[in-house]
Formats: sequence, structure tokens, C-alpha cells
Amino acid sequence: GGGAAATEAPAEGGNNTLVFIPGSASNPSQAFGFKMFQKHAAEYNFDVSMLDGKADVAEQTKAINNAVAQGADVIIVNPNDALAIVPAMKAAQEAGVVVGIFMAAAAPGDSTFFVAVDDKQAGGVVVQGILDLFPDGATGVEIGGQAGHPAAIDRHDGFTTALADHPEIKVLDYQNPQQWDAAMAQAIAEDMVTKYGDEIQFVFCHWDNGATGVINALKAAGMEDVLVFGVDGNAVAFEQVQSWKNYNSIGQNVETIAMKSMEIANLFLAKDASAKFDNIVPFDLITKDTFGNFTPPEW
Amino acid sequence: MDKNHSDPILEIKEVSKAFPGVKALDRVSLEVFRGTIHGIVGENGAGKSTLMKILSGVYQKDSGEIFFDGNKIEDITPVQSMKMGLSIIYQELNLVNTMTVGENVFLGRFSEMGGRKEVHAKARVLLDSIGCKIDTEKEVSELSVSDKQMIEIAKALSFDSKLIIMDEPSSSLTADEMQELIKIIHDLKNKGISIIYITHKLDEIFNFCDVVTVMRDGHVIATRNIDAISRNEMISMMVGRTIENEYPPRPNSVGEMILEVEDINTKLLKNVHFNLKKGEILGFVGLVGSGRTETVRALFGADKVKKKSIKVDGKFVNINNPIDAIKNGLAMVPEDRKIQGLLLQFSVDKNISLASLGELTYYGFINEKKERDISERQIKALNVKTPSGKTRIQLLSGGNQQKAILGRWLELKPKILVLDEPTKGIDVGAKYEIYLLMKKIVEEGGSIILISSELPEVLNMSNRVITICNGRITGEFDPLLASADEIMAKAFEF
Amino acid sequence: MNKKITTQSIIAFARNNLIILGIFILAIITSFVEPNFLTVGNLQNIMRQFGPLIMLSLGMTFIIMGGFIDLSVGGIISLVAVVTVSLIDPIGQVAALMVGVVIGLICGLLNSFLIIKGGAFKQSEALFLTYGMSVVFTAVALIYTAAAPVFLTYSKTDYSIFTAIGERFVGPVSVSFIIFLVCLLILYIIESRTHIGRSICLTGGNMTAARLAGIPTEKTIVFIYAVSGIMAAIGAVVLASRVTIASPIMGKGYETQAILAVVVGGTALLGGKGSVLRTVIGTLLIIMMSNCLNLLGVTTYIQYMLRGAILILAIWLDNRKQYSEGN
Amino acid sequence: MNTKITEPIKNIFSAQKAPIAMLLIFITMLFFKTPFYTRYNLIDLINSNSTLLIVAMGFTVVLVAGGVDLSVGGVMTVSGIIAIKLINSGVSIPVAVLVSILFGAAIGAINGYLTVYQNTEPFIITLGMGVLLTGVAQELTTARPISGENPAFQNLANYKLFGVVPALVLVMIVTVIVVVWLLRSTSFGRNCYAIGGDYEVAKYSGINVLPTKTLTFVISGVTAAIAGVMLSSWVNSGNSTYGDQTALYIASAVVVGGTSFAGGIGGAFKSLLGVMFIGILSNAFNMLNIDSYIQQLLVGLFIVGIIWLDCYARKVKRETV
Ligand SMILES: Nc1ncnc2c1ncn2[C@@H]1O[C@H](COP(=O)(O)OP(=O)(O)OP(=O)(O)O)[C@@H](O)[C@H]1O
Ligand SMILES: Nc1ncnc2c1ncn2[C@@H]1O[C@H](COP(=O)(O)OP(=O)(O)OP(=O)(O)O)[C@@H](O)[C@H]1O
Ligand SMILES: [Mg+2]
Ligand SMILES: [Mg+2]
Repeated sequence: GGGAAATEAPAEGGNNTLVFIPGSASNPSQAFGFKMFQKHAAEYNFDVSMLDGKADVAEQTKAINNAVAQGADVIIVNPNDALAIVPAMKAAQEAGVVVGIFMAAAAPGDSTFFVAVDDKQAGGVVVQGILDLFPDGATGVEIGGQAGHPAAIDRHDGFTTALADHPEIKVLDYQNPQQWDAAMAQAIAEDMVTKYGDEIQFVFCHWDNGATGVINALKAAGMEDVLVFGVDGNAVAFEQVQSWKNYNSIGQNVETIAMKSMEIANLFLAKDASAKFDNIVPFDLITKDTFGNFTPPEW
Repeated sequence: MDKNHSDPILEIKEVSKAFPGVKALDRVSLEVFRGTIHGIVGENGAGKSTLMKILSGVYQKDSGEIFFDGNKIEDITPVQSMKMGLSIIYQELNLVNTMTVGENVFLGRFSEMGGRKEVHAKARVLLDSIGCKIDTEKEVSELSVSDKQMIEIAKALSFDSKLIIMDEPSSSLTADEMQELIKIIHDLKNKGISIIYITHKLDEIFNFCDVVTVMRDGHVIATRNIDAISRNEMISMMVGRTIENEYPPRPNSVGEMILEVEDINTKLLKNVHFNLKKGEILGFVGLVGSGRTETVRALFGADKVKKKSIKVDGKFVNINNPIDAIKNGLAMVPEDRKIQGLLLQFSVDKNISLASLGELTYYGFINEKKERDISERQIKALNVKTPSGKTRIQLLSGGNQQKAILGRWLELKPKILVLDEPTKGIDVGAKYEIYLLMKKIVEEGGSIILISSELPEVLNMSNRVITICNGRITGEFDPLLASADEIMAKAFEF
Repeated sequence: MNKKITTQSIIAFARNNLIILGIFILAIITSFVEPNFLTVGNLQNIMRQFGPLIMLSLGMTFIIMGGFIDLSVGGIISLVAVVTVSLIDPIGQVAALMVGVVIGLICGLLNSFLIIKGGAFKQSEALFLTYGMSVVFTAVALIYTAAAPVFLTYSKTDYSIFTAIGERFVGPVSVSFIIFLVCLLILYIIESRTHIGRSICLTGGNMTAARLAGIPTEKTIVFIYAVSGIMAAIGAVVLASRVTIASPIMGKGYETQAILAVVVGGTALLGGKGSVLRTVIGTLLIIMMSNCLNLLGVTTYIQYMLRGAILILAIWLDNRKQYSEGN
Repeated sequence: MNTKITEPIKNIFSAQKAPIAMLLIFITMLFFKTPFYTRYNLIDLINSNSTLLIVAMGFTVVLVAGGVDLSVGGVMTVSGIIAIKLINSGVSIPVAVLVSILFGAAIGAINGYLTVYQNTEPFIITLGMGVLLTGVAQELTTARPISGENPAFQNLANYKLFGVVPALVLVMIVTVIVVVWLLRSTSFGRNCYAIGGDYEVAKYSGINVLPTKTLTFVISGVTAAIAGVMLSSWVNSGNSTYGDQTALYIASAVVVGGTSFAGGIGGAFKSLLGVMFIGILSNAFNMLNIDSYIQQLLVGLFIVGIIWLDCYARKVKRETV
């Protein structure tokens, strides 16, 4: 046991305890993430459990403190808000807990390490994808993820940065729905279709489930040629890659990230000098050409 | 006249007030002298309460002038009026149910009184002075109506008032409490405090008022010294015509048995049993809280009971809710008109058709034409004064509201009609109309159970009375043979 | 029949129909700035966006008219959506639809059972009971799918009914809109012509008096919650058909939107007075507002500010209108 | 004399479900080997529920006076953001905190004006205000979290008095004491009970109902702002998503505690119990490692159960035969 507060850490079978704290247990990618932790826990000698961040910073802070109280050796957090849990994570580290950030980037010191795809890079990939289809440039729209969510922020920033070098690509409109809610994404997409019509040649939607709504909107308007980009690489992404004329998904392999998180956590627990703070997992760019190379995940 | 009479504490000059559709006060003038008890009488809707509410600042007058204690008052608020020395006991009870007795007495004056302890101590003193024993820490919601009335009186006394207005304070007091109230009123008078006393009980006017003002339809008809007016004169001024008798001749149409209540038991009621015959008016006599209302509510299926057995027309019936009761030919005009009787926001039409709604429904659909017919018929038959059937019932005077509720039930031609305090707060004229209606109902073969806290009413209207005391039936009388004293003795029996 | 149109009558009309006026002004401004607003495509757009919310709002109207409130509709949507969509493959689309509606009905009955058995006849008591039930329904939905969304488009069997609800048109009118019209017609007839409809108003007006006069108030409560549950279930089906995804938290926030739509429409929150027709107007305002603001290129942040401000304004103005009527 | 002692105890057991349920949790947790009873956890339990408790205090005042304030979440968020932004731009901490609190008071005043003076339905108006404030928060931050740049700001919540008691807890305790005192022992507080108990009666009894009731909204705005600032200090950042779910959470906790939505009944201490009950419940669930969806189900059932039992107890009391 590592937690300072843990008077007697339950040491069952000599395994270390890992507490996974998703931003919200209702978020399918996080729910799947927990499954992956459970699936591979034995390989990495962990007993895993989950405390819910309940889509609220104060709740997530509570959960981190509860994990410390439980004497967790490792806490893996998917943040609701990259900044707000920093004090709690620092306190946890001071108590001797290894704190990893899951599927999001972090600043050094805030946590012990992070494992994620580079959400900022996703923007670059999208720009490249647009240029592949429209070498002379194109116009389109961006539909962000949940307002204020770290992944949504990074994806937008990365996209904006990458676009700075490509004035031939023009983003007509950018809107942030309130939640990761496909219905909201669809309503926004429908209104954008009304407003810009055929000017829309591509849509970058920050998550594949939201892109489902976008595709519904495009279908209704008969705009079957529009290039749609999503992020996640979940099951629906594989479906959409096949069923929509131009659909690409920037896959983040949750299973890989979960395994990597446990691997790195073990390095830190062993005080291995090779343990790194930043652990970027490469994207799986899922397109009509590449989808056969990957197995669709079950979420 | 003693010397104080020459010095008015209150002068009202040509005050008018209109509500939408009603001219509630029409150039009313009135003078109240120091140290007098000034009675005000008048039919329902005469404008008595409205005038008082203007004085206390709840309503603003449309025109006219008011002088209080020599000062002209204009656009006054309730706070200001109290500070000036004018306090009022409203007709509708005016207590916060969720708070304690002590805090209610000094409502809004918590820190003035010096905090929690002081509030209760001072309230104790005040309550003792009017002979009221209620615990000041008790929550008002747990009190009976008459206890609440006493708290109201204590509250009014707690102000250093020069004029106290009492708007029907006696409507729910027991005889003992009434005596206490009269004593208090006299004490106040001796201290030079003036009192405006509004009531529908004419006896009270003659018992202790010095001056009486009669109002009708928003006008002051006359102001007289009490020794210069007779009861009949007063009544004819109130209703605008002479009334020979306050009660119609007693109906005499009693037939065979219709209702046999064998055994009602609740926390309060013990083996309550009685019967009712066709064409009979059965009066219930008892003190406040004796269980009269509880008995009829249990009969009507309004409340849960431990046990009851009821026979209608010789057959046992199950009455678990008002719907069952109505199916078995029962109807009830409840005692609290506003809370239990009326849908204040709804039109007169909808209030009247309420109980007949089932009859008007065919395959789930309401026949609206029939609904209007019913309402028109009842408005006409009962002479309900309303601008139209579409008027919100809230805007009608108490007597007319009560008639509308009666109409609601009469449409069903119930076999058994329960009237719980049907004339409470209703003027003489409207009362008489209701008595005539009762007579008509029984003559047409209906039966009535009458509950009233006004003994003369029960005695004059009933064919038979039973007394209830503490949840038990204590006696049965023929009002023609028994004396009022005899009956009251049984009602007090423990 | 030739009433003169005076300025006064125009002002009176405006006063009495502020929300309709607001919708018109919004539409006019938007159509000037964004000509695409008045295209058939956008009107059809609005029609479909209208779909899910209006269903709940219609059910919520009965609840609020009866003097109650139902915060559980969000949870019901989530639960019905995931169960219905996931059942298409195992039991077929018609049976799945029926199961969905029955679940909505059961949820509604459960609410009314709690309210009646607990004697929770105050609006505030019902508020918290149904809030708690919403948490419960959502949790059941989460447990049912283990938080994963289920996709209509993954179905291996026929899901043509859902597709029709989600995207088909009959002439210029979307199928979901036709469903709405049918529901509206039925509910309006119930409200204005039937015994149970009157009972709802009477119960909302004064439950004690209504009960004593023989109105079946408890049956009425069961009825309104059952209707609300069923309408939420229909809303869930329309929503899932439209988005083609059902997620166990997709209903979140719909309950407050529905309440706002009902009250902005002019149904009194305290009960006793209102109409499903008013709710249509209220819902239209909410949907149009987001459509227009999107077309005007207003960012979602500002949209939120404006939405809050306009809702407050609508209720405040409507209130002033009633206030001046009352005097 | 005897009743003075037994009455409150009797009251607690007949009317108060939250304390009993809380007691049950404490007893249950004795039988499980969890870190529930560690000093760290118990302090954290209080510390991490402090911001909610602060909001609940003002919320209770509004409820007692017969209103309701669903904009507390929005006020929290925006006032936290204001504080952080001002401090980051060089404004001194006390001034920034003061401005934030004044902002809360101003929103409370607007809520109060609209609902009390204009006689609109507070439930709906404050709901709308919450939506509006969410938009304001997003606009102020462009929907990104902003971090506090002045480390001293963190001390506001995190400074440990005597090395143990976090400043946040201290602020919470002071707020609770002030509100308990306000409601129990001041004229203002008693007038709130009167207004909530019966508005018309309070009016006719000479209580200045309009300003008093408006003031309750201001107080709610102020406590929400204090909570917002403390939350921002605690997590050293501001974001438009904070307080997203606060209003209904607080409302149900307060009602579970025994303060009535109908007004006139309840009190600050009851609300404290209600909030702590739900906090302890979820802490105990976490300590027992109960699956998070099952947790949600159980919390829902607890809320329904307790409120239902309260309703049922009242029903039984009404209908005793
Ligand atoms: N707030 C109001 N709005 C509209 N009309 C009102 C209002 N208050 C009173 N009225 C009407 O004004 C008239 C006078 O009513 P008021 O209450 O003063 O009569 P009252 O003499 O006190 O009768 P009662 O003996 O029944 O108490 C009645 O017609 C009543 O319907
Ligand atoms: N002093 C009291 N304190 C508390 N509750 C009381 C008191 N008196 C009566 N009650 C309750 O209030 C109701 C009043 O009793 P009930 O109405 O049957 O008496 P009543 O003879 O009709 O008197 P009333 O003139 O008040 O109608 C009953 O339910 C009774 O339990
Ligand atoms: Mg009167
Ligand atoms: Mg009675």
C-alpha cells in the first residue's frame, strides 16, 4: 500500500491496487476502458476497481481522495477538467500514490504520467485527410465535443493550429454542444447544412457517435459526398467507414492505452528509471483502405 | 351619550371602491367614536370586509377621505396602520400554521420583543390575560379553530391600539369563549379603545354594541344608537325588505327510514349511530371539535375510519370514498367553503356542474350543452347573483358561493343531503333563502343532516336533533318538546 | 363580421399572444439575415427537431395542469430508448416498439403508485419523488447496456418503422410530425371534451374540493403519469429513430426543457389551467430559438445566454399580462 | 421540563429520516473492513462536501421563505471564474473575492426582483437564470478551464489551520453558524419562516415581505458565490462545467434533510444533515467499492425512499383514525 492515509492496505495476493477514475462512468469509452483494465489486470498484477467522476470536478476530486483513503497504489484518471483535479492529484502523489492520466495529455508534475493519443495531432491528421481528397482546398465545418472537456479543447486547438498553414482550407463554422450527445451534434449539423448547403465539403466532428448524427443530417439533405471525420475508432466508426462514402476515424485504441497505463504504472511503482512522464500512443487512422487492419472494439 | 362620543377616532368620508364587475363600496361615510363598540351588519357582499381592508391598508380606496385619530390617511400599508394604532382581526384566519403560538402573536416583531424567550414569555402573559391556556410553544396547525380565534384576539391586543376591528370574530367560538371575548371587549372599551365589531349574529349587536351601522350593496343604510333600533328594523334595513320571521315554518314531511348509521368508530368517534328518515331534517348539536364534522365526513367516505356500518334504504352499503357516497344518493356541502367546496379559479358553471360531471359524460365525453343547461337552471332556481355563468366563482360573495355549491348537489337530487355549517358567515337574507331551499328539498322527498353551531338555527329547522359530545351520541330530542337548555346540557355531557 | 382592426386591437392581440409574436419576430429577423431560413429544407428541419421534445412536453402538460410535475421523463427516455433499440433484433421491431411503450407506461404507473401510496399530493413532493425515480431509471438503463450506446443501424433485422419515423416524409410532412399531430389531436380531445380531461384541470385547481365532489382524483393522477410515461416513451422512440443511436444517458436535460416548454407556452405551473395547444407554441419557441440562433451564426455560448434571457423574458411578460388581466 | 428534553429526541425519530439513515451507515460501516473510519477519510468527507454545504445554506434560506433558487450552480461557476480571471489579471485576492460575491448578490437580487416583485414562478425563473449563467460562464472562458496563476489564491480553501483543519471547512462552519443563527435567532429569519408559512398572513401582519423575501435570494446568491470561489480555490481553476448538476443535487439533499419545498418548515441544520447524508452515502459506497451504476441506482432509491417515507408519515398523520 502506498497511500499515507492507508493504515493497513489490504494486500491480497500481493497485487497492487489500481483505482480507475473516469470522468464519468456513463461515458462509453470510459466504461470500455474500465473493462480493459479488468481484462488485463492480472497480467500486470493489479487489483482494479472504479470510482465514478460523475461528470463533475468536485465529484472527481472526491473520488481521487477516496482512492487515496482506500490506500490505492495507482490511480488512473480520465479528467473532466484537466486543471481542476491538479491539486487532488498532487496531494495523492505526495501521499505516495502513482497517478496516471488516461486518454488525455497533462502537464509535467500534475500527475506522475499520462498515456494518450495526441489529441492535438488529430487536428493535423484531419487536415491531411481533407487535402488528400481535396488537393486544392475545401470548405467545411467543425463540430466540437462537450464544451470545456479537455479532449474537445485539444482536438480543436490541434485542428486550428494545423489549419494555420493551409489557408486553402476554410472552416465556415464551429459549434460546441453542451454534452457528448449525438442528438445535439445532429441538430447543429442540420442547421449548418441549412445555412451553408453545398459549401460544406467536409465535417470534422470530435467523436464518432456524434458523427453518426452528422451523417444523419447529411443524408437527409442528400449530401452523400461530404467527407466526415470522427475521433475514437469505436465500433460505430468501423460501420461508418464502410457505409458512408468518405468517412475517416481517428482511432484511439482504448485497450492499448489501458495496457500501456498499467505497464507504465508498474515501472513507476518499481521506481524504474526508464519510466517516462509522457506516453503517446499512436493513432489508428481508420479509413476505407485501412479498416481491415484493425479489429473493431466492442464499444 | 357620554362625552367621548363627540370625539371621533375614525371618520370615513365618501369612500368608494370598485372591483372588476362589482362596486364594492359606493360613497360610504362612517364615524366611529372613542370608547364605543361599533357594530356593523349587512348581507354578504355588502362591503363590510372591503371597507375594513381599506382601513388597514390591504386594499387602496378609489376615492374619498379617511381620517384616523385626527390625521388624514392616504395610501397606507398594513404596517403603517398597525403602527398608527389600528389593528384588525380579519374574517379569514390570519395565522401562520407552521409557526408557534407565541411567534404568531408577535409575528414580524421578533427582535422588537427581544428574541425567542421573550416572545414566548410575553405571549404567555397576554394569553393568560384573556384566559387562554394554550401552550405558546405549540404549532398553530395543531390548534382547533376556536383556539386560533383566541390567538388572533391576543395578537390584536398585543398592539397598543386605539381602534380594533373584529371581522366576524365569533363565527367559530364556543359559548364560553364568547363570554371571554365579551369581557375582553368591555375591558377594552373601559380603557377608551374603540372597537368595530362585524357580525351576522344580531344578538351580539344587541348584547354589547353601542352603535350599529347597517350596510347593503356597498352603501351605508343607516347608523343608529343601539337603543334606537329594533331587531326587525335592522333586518329590514339589511335585506331591503321586511322579514316576518327569521325561519320559515318547520317542514313536516317525515316518512320511512332511509339511512341507518349503526357504528362509526374513529380515534374520536365512539360507536356513533343514528338514523334518518325520508323527508326529515336531522340536526346535530355539539361543541366545536365534538365530532359532528368527523361523523359526516366518515359517512361520506371523505376520511378513513376504523370501522363503520351504514345502511341506505335498508341495505348495507360500502362507502369508501365520496364517489361511493354519491352513488348511494348522498351529498355533502362541506364546512370549509374555500378549501373543501370551491374551485376558486374556475367559473360558476364549472363549479356547479362538478358533481354531475359523471351524469354528463357519455363514453368519456362531456356534453357541454347539458353542462351549461344545468348551471343555468341552478343559477336561476337558487337565485345565485353572478354576472354570468362564466364568472370566476372567487368574485362572488360568500352567500352566493354557498348557493352555487348547494346547486351543485341539488342537481343530483340526492336522497340524503349533508349540510355542514351551511350558513356560516352568510347574511340573514341569504340564510333565509337557504332555509327555504332546505324546506323545499325535504318536501320533495329528500332528507337533510344539518350541522350548525348556531343553536337557534338547528332548533328551528330540524325535525329531530341529536347531541354529540366528545365523539359520542349523548341524546336525541324533539326540538318542539325539549328546551334549549336541556339540549345544551346533553351536548356538554362528558 | 367586419371587425375594425384598430391599433388597440393589435396591441391587445400582441399582449395576449406574446410568444407567437416572439416567434414571428425571431422568424422575420432570421429570414432577413439568413435567406435559407425560409427554405423547405429548413422547415422540414425544424419539423424533425421538434419531434422528440414535443412528445414529452405534451405529456408534461397534463401533469402540470393536474398540479403535479414529472422529472423522471429524462430517465424514461434513456431507459426506453436503449431497451427498444436493443430489442429490435431479438424480438422484431413491432414487438420492440410495444415493449418500449409498455416500459414508459410502467414507469409512469410506478411514479403514480409512489405518489398515491405516499400521499405525496404536493407538487414539490412529486418533484423529488420523480427526480429520484429519474436517477433510478437512468441507472437501470446504464446497467442494462453497461453504459454502451446501442445503434439502430446495427440491427440485422428490419427496422424500417424506425427509419420511417427518423427520416421519411409523407408529402412535405415528416412522419415524426404526423405522429405528433395524431398525439396532439388525441390529447387535445381528451383535454377539452372528456371527463378525464376536465378531471385533470379540477384536480389541479383544488384536489380536496374535487375529491369531495366525486371527481376520481387518484385515477386522474394515475392517468396523467401514465400518459406522461407513454409520451416519454414515444419521444424516446422518435429521438432514437432520428439520431439512430440510443445511449443510456440520452434523456438527460429533456425534463427541464419540457417543463420550460409547457410553462413558457402559458400553462400555469401551479396547475388547474393550461392546454396542450399552448405547449405546442412553447415548444416551437424553444426549437425555433436554437434553429434561428444557429442560422444567425451565434456561438453556443451566447445561445445559452440568450436562451436563458428569452425564457425569463417570456415568462415575465406573460406574467405581467396575467397580472394586468387580474386587476 | 421533561418534555423539553424528550421532545427533540422524539421529533428526530418520528420526523427525521436522514439522521437515522446516516446513523445506519455509520453502524454498517463498522462491520466492513474499509478505510471509512480513517482520520484521512473523515476529514476528507467534511472537506469535500463543504462547498455543497455552503450552497445548501443559502438555498435553505430561500426555501424557508417559500422560494427556490435553481440558479445556484450557474452562480457558483461564474463567480469562481470571475475570481480566477480577476486574480490572474492582477487584482488583489480580497478585492477579487469581494467582486465575485457581489456578483452572486447581484444575481440573487435579480432573481429576487423577478420572482418577488414581479410575482413570477421562482422555479422557472431561476432555472432560466441557470441556463443564462452557463452561457455567461462559457463565454467568459470560451469553454476552457482557466488555471489560477497566483498560488496564494489556493490557500483560501487549502490552507490548513493547525496543520489539520482546511480553511474550506472553516469557511463552511462559519457559513453554517451564521445561517443557523440568522434563521433561528434573528427577526429576519423568523420573518422568513412566516413568509414561507403563509405569505398573505405575513404581509398583513406588517412584515415587509417583498424586501425580506428578495433578501433570501440575495443570500442564496452570496453563499453560492462563496461556494464558487472556494471551489475554484480548492481546485485552483475555473470552468464553465462546474456546478452543472449542483442545483438539483442540493435541492434533493436539502429536502431529504427535512426542509420543505412548500416553505416555512425546516432549517439550516437539517440541510446540513441532508447534504452530509448523501455525501456519506456515496463515500461509503466508494469505500465498499460498489459498482458505480449500482451506486447510482441505490442513491436514487435512497432519495425516493426517504422522501417517500416522509410523505407517507405525513399522510398517516393526516389520516389517523
Ligand atoms: N379581491 C376582490 N376582488 C374582486 N371582488 C371582490 C374582492 N373582494 C371582495 N370583492 C367583492 O366585493 C363585494 C364586497 O365584499 P366584502 O367581502 O366586502 O363583503 P362582506 O360584507 O364582508 O361580506 P361577508 O359578510 O360575506 O363577509 C362582494 O361582491 C365581493 O364579491
Ligand atoms: N382542540 C382540537 N385540537 C386539535 N384538533 C382538533 C381539536 N378539536 C377538533 N379537532 C380535530 O378537528 C376536527 C374537528 O372536529 P369536528 O369537525 O368533527 O368537530 P365539529 O363538531 O364539527 O366542530 P367544528 O365546529 O369545528 O366543525 C376533528 O378531526 C378533530 O379531531
Ligand atoms: Mg366579510
Ligand atoms: Mg364541523
